[in-house]
Amino acid sequence: MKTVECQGKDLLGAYGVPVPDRKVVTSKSLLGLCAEDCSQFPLPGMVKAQVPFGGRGKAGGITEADTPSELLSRASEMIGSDLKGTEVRSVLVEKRAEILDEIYLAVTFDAGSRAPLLMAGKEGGVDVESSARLRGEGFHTARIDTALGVPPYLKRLFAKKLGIVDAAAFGDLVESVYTMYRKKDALLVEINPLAVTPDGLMALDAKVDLDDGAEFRHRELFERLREEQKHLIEGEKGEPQRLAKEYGVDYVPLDGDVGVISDGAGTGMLTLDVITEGGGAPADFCEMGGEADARTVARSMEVVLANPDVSVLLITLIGGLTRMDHMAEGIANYLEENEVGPPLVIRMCGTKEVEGKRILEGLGIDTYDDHSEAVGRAVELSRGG
Amino acid sequence: MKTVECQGKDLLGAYGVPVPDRKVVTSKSLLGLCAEDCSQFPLPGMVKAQVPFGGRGKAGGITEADTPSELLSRASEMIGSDLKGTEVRSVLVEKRAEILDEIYLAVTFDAGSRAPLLMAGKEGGVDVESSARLRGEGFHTARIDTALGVPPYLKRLFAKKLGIVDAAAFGDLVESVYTMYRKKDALLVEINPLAVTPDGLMALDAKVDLDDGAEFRHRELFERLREEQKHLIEGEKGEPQRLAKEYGVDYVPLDGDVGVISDGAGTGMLTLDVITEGGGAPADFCEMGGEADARTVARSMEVVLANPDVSVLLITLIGGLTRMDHMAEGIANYLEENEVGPPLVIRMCGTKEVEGKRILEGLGIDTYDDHSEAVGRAVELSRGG
Amino acid sequence: MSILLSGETSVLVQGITGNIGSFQTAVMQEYGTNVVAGVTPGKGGEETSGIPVYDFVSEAVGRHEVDAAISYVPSKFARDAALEAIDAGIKFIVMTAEGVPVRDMMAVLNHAEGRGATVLGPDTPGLISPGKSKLGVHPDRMTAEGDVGVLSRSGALSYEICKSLTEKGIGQSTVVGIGGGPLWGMTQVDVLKLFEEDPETKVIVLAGEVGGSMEQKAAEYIDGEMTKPVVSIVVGRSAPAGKRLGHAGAIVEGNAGRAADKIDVLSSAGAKIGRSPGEVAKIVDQLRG
Amino acid sequence: MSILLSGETSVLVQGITGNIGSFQTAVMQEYGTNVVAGVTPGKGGEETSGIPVYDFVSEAVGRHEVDAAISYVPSKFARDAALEAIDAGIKFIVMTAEGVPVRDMMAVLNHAEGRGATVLGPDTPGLISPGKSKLGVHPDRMTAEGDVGVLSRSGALSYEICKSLTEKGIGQSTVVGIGGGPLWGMTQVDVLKLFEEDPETKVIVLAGEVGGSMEQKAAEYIDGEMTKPVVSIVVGRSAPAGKRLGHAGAIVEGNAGRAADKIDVLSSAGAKIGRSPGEVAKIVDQLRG
Repeated sequence: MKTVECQGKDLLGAYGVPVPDRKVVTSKSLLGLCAEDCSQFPLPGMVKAQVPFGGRGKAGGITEADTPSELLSRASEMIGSDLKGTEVRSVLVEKRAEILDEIYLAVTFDAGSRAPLLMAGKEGGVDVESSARLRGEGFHTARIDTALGVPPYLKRLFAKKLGIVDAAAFGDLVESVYTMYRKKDALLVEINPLAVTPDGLMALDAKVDLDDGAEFRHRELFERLREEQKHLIEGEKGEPQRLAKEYGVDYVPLDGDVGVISDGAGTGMLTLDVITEGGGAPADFCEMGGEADARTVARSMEVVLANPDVSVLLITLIGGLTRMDHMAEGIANYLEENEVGPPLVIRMCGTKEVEGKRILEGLGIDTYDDHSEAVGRAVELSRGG
Repeated sequence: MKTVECQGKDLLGAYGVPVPDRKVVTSKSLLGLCAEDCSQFPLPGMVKAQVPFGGRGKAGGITEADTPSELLSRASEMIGSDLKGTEVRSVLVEKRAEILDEIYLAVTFDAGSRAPLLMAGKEGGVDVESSARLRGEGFHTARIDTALGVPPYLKRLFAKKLGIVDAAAFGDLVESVYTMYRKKDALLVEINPLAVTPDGLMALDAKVDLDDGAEFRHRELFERLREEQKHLIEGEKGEPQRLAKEYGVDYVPLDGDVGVISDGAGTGMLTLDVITEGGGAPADFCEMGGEADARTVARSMEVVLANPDVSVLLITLIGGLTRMDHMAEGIANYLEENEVGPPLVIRMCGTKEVEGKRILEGLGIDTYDDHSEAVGRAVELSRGG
Repeated sequence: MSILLSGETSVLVQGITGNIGSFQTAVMQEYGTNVVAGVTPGKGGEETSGIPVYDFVSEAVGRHEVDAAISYVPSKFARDAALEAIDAGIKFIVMTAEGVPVRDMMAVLNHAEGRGATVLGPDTPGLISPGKSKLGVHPDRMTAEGDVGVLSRSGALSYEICKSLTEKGIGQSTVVGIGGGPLWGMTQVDVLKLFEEDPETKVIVLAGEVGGSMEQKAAEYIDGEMTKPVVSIVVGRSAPAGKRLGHAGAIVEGNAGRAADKIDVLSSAGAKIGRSPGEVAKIVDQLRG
Repeated sequence: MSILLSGETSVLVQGITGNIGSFQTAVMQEYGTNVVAGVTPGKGGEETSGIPVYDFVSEAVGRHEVDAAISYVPSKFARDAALEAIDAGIKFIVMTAEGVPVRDMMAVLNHAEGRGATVLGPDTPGLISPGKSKLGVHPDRMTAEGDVGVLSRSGALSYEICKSLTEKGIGQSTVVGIGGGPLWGMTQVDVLKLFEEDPETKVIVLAGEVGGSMEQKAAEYIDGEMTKPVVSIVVGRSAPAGKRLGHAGAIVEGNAGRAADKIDVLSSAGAKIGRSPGEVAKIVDQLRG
């Protein structure tokens, strides 16, 4: 789960990382209300759009305000505006820091060494966007032995390499970040920039990605963050996304018109590739996973077909864990209770395929055995063929 | 640092281990005062002498009391009594538990595998005295990977092997014990017996040994425990012990009359062995360690000579880290300021021995070069030779 | 021959009494897998498909010789099941659970390394040595015994490839799914090495995906060490950046993990590239002459 | 030849600017030890006895070839110093600090094992290969070059033994102090193995102590694997039960760790037993004919 800046700062702050005084406002009316007592806002301050993606600074999502009136006008302007295609729903107002130096600091995991990875660079700020690109001079990484944590010498060494004078404060901060990373099952904790200010180190941005797999250990936190995000970033969602969320279906909307459902991630990607390279345009990526049952198929169909752009629905199934009899039942159940406009193309093979095909044949539905043929037919139908 | 039962129970209780309701009394007058409001004591209860060694049950250090009057008489009798040569200074009064089953549980470290070791046995109670003897049927051990902690399956497995029905409660208890072991830098946490009662599991005894080397991480705790022990277990100490504690000198009193100071643990033990096997009797083991300086020697002499039984003082030095010039200075300093009754036998060789011997020669003190000769001379002197 | 799994490999199933565990155990048995024992806490003493069930792995290995364990347990119990199997001395562990926390997998993989155990997965369909044995969920009907080694992150994609190969009359030595990531026990390089050393594997099919840099490392190995021909497909070529497609490891972040780059390095390393399972099968067919 | 340490071994000193570190470095240098660099945080750029001082081990190994590191740091910093040296790739680490927390030593020893590093200590006097080099605090005057391998938990006790040997004209190949416990990096068995393999070591002296069961394991090794004669002394024969004599590891608990038992098993394993360094030297003399 990717958090928004203000959520990341709350998390970091709770673990002792210095973060600026700040206040979040989620609507113009609330902004006006708060502004009546302008002492509620830390001024002079930064006004920052809370959006779930990077690069907002260059897109105009960050501005400054010295006075309450400036704040009111800048923040009002920002709320509701469009930033890279997304409506800004909330802004963070935070105390402006005097920046002497900007550093990049992150903890993530390294698939190669199966260990947490501490990363830091002398160059922080807006030009350092993706951790994957950080590979140059002045950038430092260290694998962390989880049985040991971050050894004191490593904190001192990083401080020296980064030119940080107060090595003790930096060490404490690294300890806080690492502790949060571990305790909260984060996949990434990124502070960029970590500012050196006359008052010490301060996290001016915060990007935290929590491991969805570990939600069972952090139920309350996940619920709270999700609840907050409803107000912070979510506009009116499309019906398919809303349904997908409700049903827990893995659904990624795309721009085309070929609705896609698959029972594997790899074959889902393959299907997108073959559609695209065959001249079609997928409307979504929807993968049911190996543990899908009849209900999963029915719900996935409901999700994908809620997108009005879908001109043909392509279901590609190749059962390993999934059982074709269950899949067929799910399709049958959905069709029994719903009128389906777009034509259906179904590819079915694998575990219990004989039973599955029999069920669909009973409904008069033919299935394809070959993946390319099925995809080809779907693309053809999407072009009105 | 070895804690007393009531201290161990406080520590375990703080980490969530169920321990009986209890109250400690350190003097007869305090006992009388408390007994005026007998609701302060959990009755019917056990009355247990708080002494810094095991085997007290068999020696009469544990008794029962059903009524306030019984409690008063039993506890009064116990306070001030002699238990295996030690004066009982305090008693623990605790709620008597209905014991359905007794189990042995401990966490310590295993030198062989360099890992914490979880140990548990079906036979708890007074017959299981030393963990080193626990090797039979029905006794189970498991090394713990410190990067992982105690895996859930292992808690369930131990519960099954021990015949504990409520595996979840046992798992929580193991987690608490292991957590305390790690967080407090314990060398041993032993619960014997861990009782199965109608109200669940309960630690009826607690033996906790904290790592003296880790005191720098637990300053407050060590100070508190030491302060408590002054009231709980310490009688009037002999002057040598008192001084040794004050100076931080490693001093173990023994029964003989040959005072011994050495600059190494191994040579100290060797000296005791050679004295004993040569027909003498050492008065102490006093080892200064490799980092000893002039002050250390002077203080060690003060400690050892504070024992009135000492008839001869044998100082065996073989310098590696210790410098003989520093040692000689220390001896000279002490002799300058003190009258020394017993004769002195000094063995000196090693780092800076020429300088050291020169200093002592200046005081008219000859030194031995050979260890056996020096020891032989000291034994001779102790026999009036 | 085959890699990792032969007809003799004796198998323990963790979570054997669950819905998926019991179904897949029956399917494996039917295929010929030598399943000797199962474990479900609290169900010790029962039987499933004639297989004795134990409360603990250590109890099972006390009674049976066990070469490999496969777990069908919910992701929140996957760490504990793996640790239990490793601690019981089992040297090959297959983890099928999806969405196992990364922190848990780091713990499992480090522990396994210290104990000399090999982990396949998590989020893996397992593996099949056609005609001999299967350990996991590969649908056997699409496979045939032969000399092509197949290796994929994704289960279903490897089924597609096997289907295409088999329909062309080309059998497989072993088909290995390493799982969806983002952390892997066995990596592509680990499996490539085994295929390279296996005298009966003649050609290898490597199915890669967007995300991470595993294919880059595989390309290095192919370039530097491999003597056998490799045919590769990389899916997610049309994946939009920043969106996770099904697998935790399948995400293009910034410029990292793009399919095009992976195809480039694999191709430069000498691998032949196919765009669909059909194309892959055609290339394999040509390579085998 | 010698074990672990020769004249060529290049050494880094951690805590080189401290009182003990600077003194012992000078003594080591004088003896001929090839000290190439030192580390003290915050003192990088200085020099001590002509040896360059660095802030970090990684900086030192970037400039110098380093075979071994010895640390003279307070016990509370011993863990970090060791981890830093191990992480910098140094393969032989000598820890002199006394009273290092057991938890810290477990961390260091496990980390060292994972990185293929050998740790001697803690609470060790180090080792000396007479006439070649010394790494630690052994007073050189008591040693002489020769063919007897000496191995002791205690520093001072090994000095006593060397003194007796040298006075009898018997030299030593290497003298190793493994430290006072209760946790050891190199154990008696580890060092015995090296002496067994060293062609120039003819006789081995093993000095044991009360406490623990290390001598029992040494006896097993001597019995099963060793071809060279071993002479042993075990001190603490008159140690009262339950009292810790100087070393953290030197304590008789219940019936465990008694000197008499250790002497029995060593004797049964074929080791000759002496009761004093003088007796040990006499036996060694007889064995060498």
